[in-house]
Amino acid sequence: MEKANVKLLTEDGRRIDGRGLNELRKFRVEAGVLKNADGSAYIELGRNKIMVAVYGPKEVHPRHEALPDRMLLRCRYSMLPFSVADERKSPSPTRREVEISKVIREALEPAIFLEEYPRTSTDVFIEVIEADGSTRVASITAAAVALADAGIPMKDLVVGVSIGKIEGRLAIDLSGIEDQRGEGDMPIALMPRLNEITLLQADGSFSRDEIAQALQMVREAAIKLYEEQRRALKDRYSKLPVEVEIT
Amino acid sequence: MEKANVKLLTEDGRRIDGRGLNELRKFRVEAGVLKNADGSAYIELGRNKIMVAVYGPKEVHPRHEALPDRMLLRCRYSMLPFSVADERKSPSPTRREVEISKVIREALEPAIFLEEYPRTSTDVFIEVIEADGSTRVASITAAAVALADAGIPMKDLVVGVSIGKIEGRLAIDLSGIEDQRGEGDMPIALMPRLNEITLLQADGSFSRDEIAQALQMVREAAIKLYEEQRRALKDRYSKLPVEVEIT
Amino acid sequence: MEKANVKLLTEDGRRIDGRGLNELRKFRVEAGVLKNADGSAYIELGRNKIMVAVYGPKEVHPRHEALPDRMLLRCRYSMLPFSVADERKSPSPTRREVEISKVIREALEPAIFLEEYPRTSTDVFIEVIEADGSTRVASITAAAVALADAGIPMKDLVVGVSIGKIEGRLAIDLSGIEDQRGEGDMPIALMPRLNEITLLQADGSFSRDEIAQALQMVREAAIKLYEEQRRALKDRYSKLPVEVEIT
Amino acid sequence: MSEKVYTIIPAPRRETIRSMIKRGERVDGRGPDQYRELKVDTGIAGNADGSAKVSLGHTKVVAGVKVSLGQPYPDAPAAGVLIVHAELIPLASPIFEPGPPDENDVELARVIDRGLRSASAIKLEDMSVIPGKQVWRVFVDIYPIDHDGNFIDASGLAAMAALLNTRVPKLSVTPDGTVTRAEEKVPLPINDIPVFVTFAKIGDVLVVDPCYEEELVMDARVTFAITKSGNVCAIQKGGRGSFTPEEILKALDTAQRLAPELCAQLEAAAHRV
Amino acid sequence: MSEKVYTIIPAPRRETIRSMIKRGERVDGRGPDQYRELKVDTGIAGNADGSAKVSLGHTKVVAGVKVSLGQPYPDAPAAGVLIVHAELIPLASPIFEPGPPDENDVELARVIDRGLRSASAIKLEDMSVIPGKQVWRVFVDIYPIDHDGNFIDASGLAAMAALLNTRVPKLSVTPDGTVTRAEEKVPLPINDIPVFVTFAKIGDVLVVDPCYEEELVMDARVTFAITKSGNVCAIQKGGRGSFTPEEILKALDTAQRLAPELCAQLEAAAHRV
Amino acid sequence: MSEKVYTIIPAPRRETIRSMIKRGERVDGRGPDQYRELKVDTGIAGNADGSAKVSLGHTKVVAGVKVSLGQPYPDAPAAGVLIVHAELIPLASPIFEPGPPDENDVELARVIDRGLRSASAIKLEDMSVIPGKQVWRVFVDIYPIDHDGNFIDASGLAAMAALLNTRVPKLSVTPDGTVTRAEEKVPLPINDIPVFVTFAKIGDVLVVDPCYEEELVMDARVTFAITKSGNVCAIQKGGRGSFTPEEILKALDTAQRLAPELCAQLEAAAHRV
Repeated sequence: MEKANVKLLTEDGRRIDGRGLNELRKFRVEAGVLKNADGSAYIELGRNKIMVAVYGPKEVHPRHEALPDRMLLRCRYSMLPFSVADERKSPSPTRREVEISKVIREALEPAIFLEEYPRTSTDVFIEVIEADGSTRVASITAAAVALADAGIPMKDLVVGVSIGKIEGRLAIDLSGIEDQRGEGDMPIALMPRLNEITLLQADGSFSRDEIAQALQMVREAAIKLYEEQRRALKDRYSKLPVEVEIT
Repeated sequence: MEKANVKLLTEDGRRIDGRGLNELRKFRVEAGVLKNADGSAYIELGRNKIMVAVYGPKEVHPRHEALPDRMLLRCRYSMLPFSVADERKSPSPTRREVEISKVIREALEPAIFLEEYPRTSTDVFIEVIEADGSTRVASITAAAVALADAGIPMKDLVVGVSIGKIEGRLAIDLSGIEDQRGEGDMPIALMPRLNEITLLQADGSFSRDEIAQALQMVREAAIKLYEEQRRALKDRYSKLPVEVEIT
Repeated sequence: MEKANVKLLTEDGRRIDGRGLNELRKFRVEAGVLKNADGSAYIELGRNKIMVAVYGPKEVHPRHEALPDRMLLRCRYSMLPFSVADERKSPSPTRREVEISKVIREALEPAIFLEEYPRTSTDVFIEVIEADGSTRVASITAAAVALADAGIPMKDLVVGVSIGKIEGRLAIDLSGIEDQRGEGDMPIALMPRLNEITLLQADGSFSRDEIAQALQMVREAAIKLYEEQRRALKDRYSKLPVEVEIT
Repeated sequence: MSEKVYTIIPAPRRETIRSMIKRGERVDGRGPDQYRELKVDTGIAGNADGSAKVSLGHTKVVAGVKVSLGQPYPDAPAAGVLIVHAELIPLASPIFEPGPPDENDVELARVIDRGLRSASAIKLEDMSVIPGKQVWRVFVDIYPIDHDGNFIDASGLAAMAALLNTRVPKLSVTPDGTVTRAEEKVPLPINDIPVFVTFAKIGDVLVVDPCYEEELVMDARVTFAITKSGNVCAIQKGGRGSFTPEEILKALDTAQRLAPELCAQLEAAAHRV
Repeated sequence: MSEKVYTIIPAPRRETIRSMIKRGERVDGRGPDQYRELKVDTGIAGNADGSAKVSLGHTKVVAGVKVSLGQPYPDAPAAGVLIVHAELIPLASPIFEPGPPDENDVELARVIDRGLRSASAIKLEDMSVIPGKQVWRVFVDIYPIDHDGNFIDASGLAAMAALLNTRVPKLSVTPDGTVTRAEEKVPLPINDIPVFVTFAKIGDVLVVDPCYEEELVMDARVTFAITKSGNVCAIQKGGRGSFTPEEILKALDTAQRLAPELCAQLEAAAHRV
Repeated sequence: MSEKVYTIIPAPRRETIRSMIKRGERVDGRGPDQYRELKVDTGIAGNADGSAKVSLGHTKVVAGVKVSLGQPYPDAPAAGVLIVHAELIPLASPIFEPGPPDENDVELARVIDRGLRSASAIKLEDMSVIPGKQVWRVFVDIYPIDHDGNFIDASGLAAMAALLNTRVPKLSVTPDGTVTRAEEKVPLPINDIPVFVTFAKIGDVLVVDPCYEEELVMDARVTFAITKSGNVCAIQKGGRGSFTPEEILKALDTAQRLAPELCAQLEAAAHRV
């Protein structure tokens, strides 16, 4: 992936795919798309396609992992071998997937009333079918819907949005190529009604002011995704079941 | 292993090792050949040499695997690293060995009164010392004897026989070279008295009529192996213990 | 590591580092150097630097490993990836480390009143920070101190000393280069007051007389290390806690 | 080495299903020889070189193909390489557990692999670039996303649909061995379109394309892979029960009768692209 | 995939600590924005090419660097390779279990790796020997030896100190590609010295550099890696709680204020060699 | 890292055996210094390049050798490679569990390896084909099939018997480095025939070649590998007990007395081929 002479931003502030700096890619969320799972959701964000299933709350297995005072949340983020742009990804979990599974779990936990179901567990399984940047935040957006679909009691939904730096400017919702060739990536998740940040990571180089600005920009984008989450959940209860088209 | 110009069948219907199409290789089965195992058997079929040990019925370990209504049968088929013709085989289980362990187990289960020993397990360990084609079916023939030797209650013995297609003709009991260079392989196991098929696999290309014919040919060969199984078990109880010579 | 023309012994019986055949390298032992561990010790022997932590006696986890009549001792010897002279060592346990963990455990067990704490376990963790030959015996010397520091009841301390053969002569406490290029290595551990051998390994070539002589030479060296062990334990109780300098 | 202990079905429900089957009825109203509706979507994963999603009733499987240049196997230096991988991920069912592939994953992948290979579904001998050095390596990855029985057939159909959907760059090789990829993409050299047809034996009755509840109560199963010509290119018996020779042959007759329609649907889906 | 269930702290002790924090007090007497004493020893492991031991109060971490010649990554053929590995070994704490790296080990290593990489702490592009063929590969291994909280900062500081302490043989390459190692050793091409500053959120209070007991009762944590210029080169939030945007920015202000002193101590330790 | 918890022997049986031993009696009627009957069959595995089955009473071990051409170790570019692998498979005893090699497997293989290597049983320096590029790699695989104690000796004897039984193709190398295999096969360059002699310490008594019940009640064990010249080429102490120096030397005397006969039997078996 040589950092070739691709300009990520035109002179009038348009990105490679024509978006403005503050603009999300096209997105779509569906809830209740799987029959077996207790809750499920599917998200498309640009070319990203991600499926999430939630099983729980249920008895913890193995039993000694049960927590006396709250639900045990487990999360597995994984990319299908053919979901990536380059060579086939090995099916065994990479270190990247292990870390992302952890931070997604910790991005979802603040929104769940974990103490309402002590000694139970809930599993969140995330499979990326097609990846084009910002998969972890898109996964969080879908996972929150799947949790709600499973009837897990929640304080708020969680919305994930990435923000990055391309050609020195902050830009919302990095695509794959922007992530690779840009100067920084900051995935953020927040509870939109409470305005609390539940995931925050960064690499690259950001000044204090850029971070302050990023937190603001992300909030605006999150509201749009939040509305789509709510629409998906509402539709879920009006027309059962949802047959998702992976298009 | 290039598919070189080796003729697997002479014009008068003789195979590379001189056998007719309907002819088994030389075989020998011995029961009760190991001291520690609850039941054991050794088989030679042509150059194949296979040792089987049975431990059980016994308490299930780990306990949560126990089944409330029947015995848990476990089976491990494995080839010693020096048992194969080419390069040393790695000692860790290959995908082939994992699958064969499963189909052997499922070939033995129909013959066992599993429900007579609920909450117990029986382990079948199969080690191939020398391999020359048709090891999975030879393993089944020996494993059935080892189970009987262990006193596991059985409806019938199980006999395994392979049938294949060489130069367009069906042939019983494929050798290693016939398996590699032939046009198809169909390992079959059956309960000889009940005439019920407990293992059936195939690759290659077979017409409906060939399959019908194969099922018939296999039955005849199975009877011969069945007689050897019974002889081995009878001898086992007349002269204790059997010291097996691996020749 | 070609066995080049390095003379390991000068004509007047001096070794590469100037020592005599019967001479230990400089050594230092400290007890109680870690805050979290129930007992701990640090040893420097020549360039070797080794840290040992002991946790126990405590409940066995997983519980089914508990022994009804005695304490379960567990031991893990491991070399940090940068502790070795050549290429970085992979962090996963090598077969060498697995074996050494076992023989160290069996070198310590004879000195412990295991039966005084049935159904408990004690863990000994050994990390080699810098290695220069004879790490397993130096580990034992430190581990015995760490066990005593943890208050585990012991019949005697255990002292480890290696002896080897360089240029046909027996030499105490092999350094890395002497181990690699010498003609034999014999790691020994003993309980110095009881004069009982608790670890004995060898490779190379030794006559009966050489072994008899080695057992004698080792005992003399062990007494010196034993005095250092006792000093370390005594200091431990006079000035708490010890801040170890890894120099 | 031990069987996966599947969810136990309550005894009364078990008996209900078994007596329905005995009367020739099935839980979802089908006849014994009736296959569920097959739905095939192709090109569903844009980073794959070929992909498909197959639905058999509620059973849903995605398969993706990645091709890359690499070394041939030493025993077939002038042939492409086909590698089939399947993983029964816990997203698809509460009975699947996370972790490395177990015997069920391995069996599934190997059965599909044998069916594709025996039928020469892809002409691997046409996928060598520089014999002994560089060949196309074709990875087929199969993942269920919702499990309502008969994963073998759904997986086999999804794998074949993804292969039919696959496009690879056209290559040119100069005499000195330099390989150039053209912009133009071409399909894989498809030789046959095997389809998989599975039967569950429940009591004395064989039913085709079992749903999940039928699998929970079945005694045994048998799968046939059938080529376009109607020949059998793979068989796999599974389960703790047995079959009479007559049952095998009867099931095979049904499989041969159903196969052409399944194959036609795969071809139709491929042409919809 | 599930969190490691850490030692449970007794409820009364938990409440004590949380109410102390609420009052602006800490278990070890520090103020909320007060970092523990940092102690850096370098060159502690003679077989390593660089090494350091860092103490933050009772927390102790050793890090070692090994460099070797090897192949570059295909996507960066003219750059050295940096590999960071960390392992929370059971020697350091009863809460660490033996076994292959779990999510905590992986997260720790990856956060340190991101901080070093984003800051270009080492100019990897200056560590290519024969582009596409041979480059320096730099392995940083991080091992705690005593755990009293805030492993991320201690690990990051130890890693950076070990890198500053590292010396590699000077190389010369002849036109035909023969590589010769000189006796002379030179430091790594250090470009920046990022330091890590972590905060625990306990109730509504943020405290810097949490000790172990504070970690047991904290709701969430956030780490900033800060370059010499004061920019942020990595952030990592952890834990089951959340932060308001204001909390994040307030913590960042503190981190930026503390960073220069930590960086200066690393540089001082490097010069003591 | 923890010992394998072997089958517990009932306390009364334990006491019986220990008091018998005290009186100089053994469960199978042998004297303390009496080795069980050794039986060696060679060439038992036709696909191996060398193989043997060894019986020591009811203890039975098979060993097989595979040789192949491959790369030397970097630190010994002009020497063949010897790799010893042993696996205590559950077929041989209810106390062995399936799974990856544990500490007992590893110790067994490494002790045999050290004995063979220290004695230069094979002249590895004569097994280089093209120095630095191609050497013979010799894999010795050891598998018990019935366990009645003293696996170390049986395994060592089986390994050595299999090596003595091994034949490799004669090679010729042209000046340009082409390697040709002749039809003719030749033995390995055998230099010495080390044998292994193990003692169990039970109370204050040492018994040679312990059977399984003796191993269950023993305090410690010690193994000597003895070369043809009577020198010791490997020692391994095991178990939770200790030895006095006098006990070690006394055992060694016995080992040296027994070794020539064991060695002679290996040679006789080799010549029977």
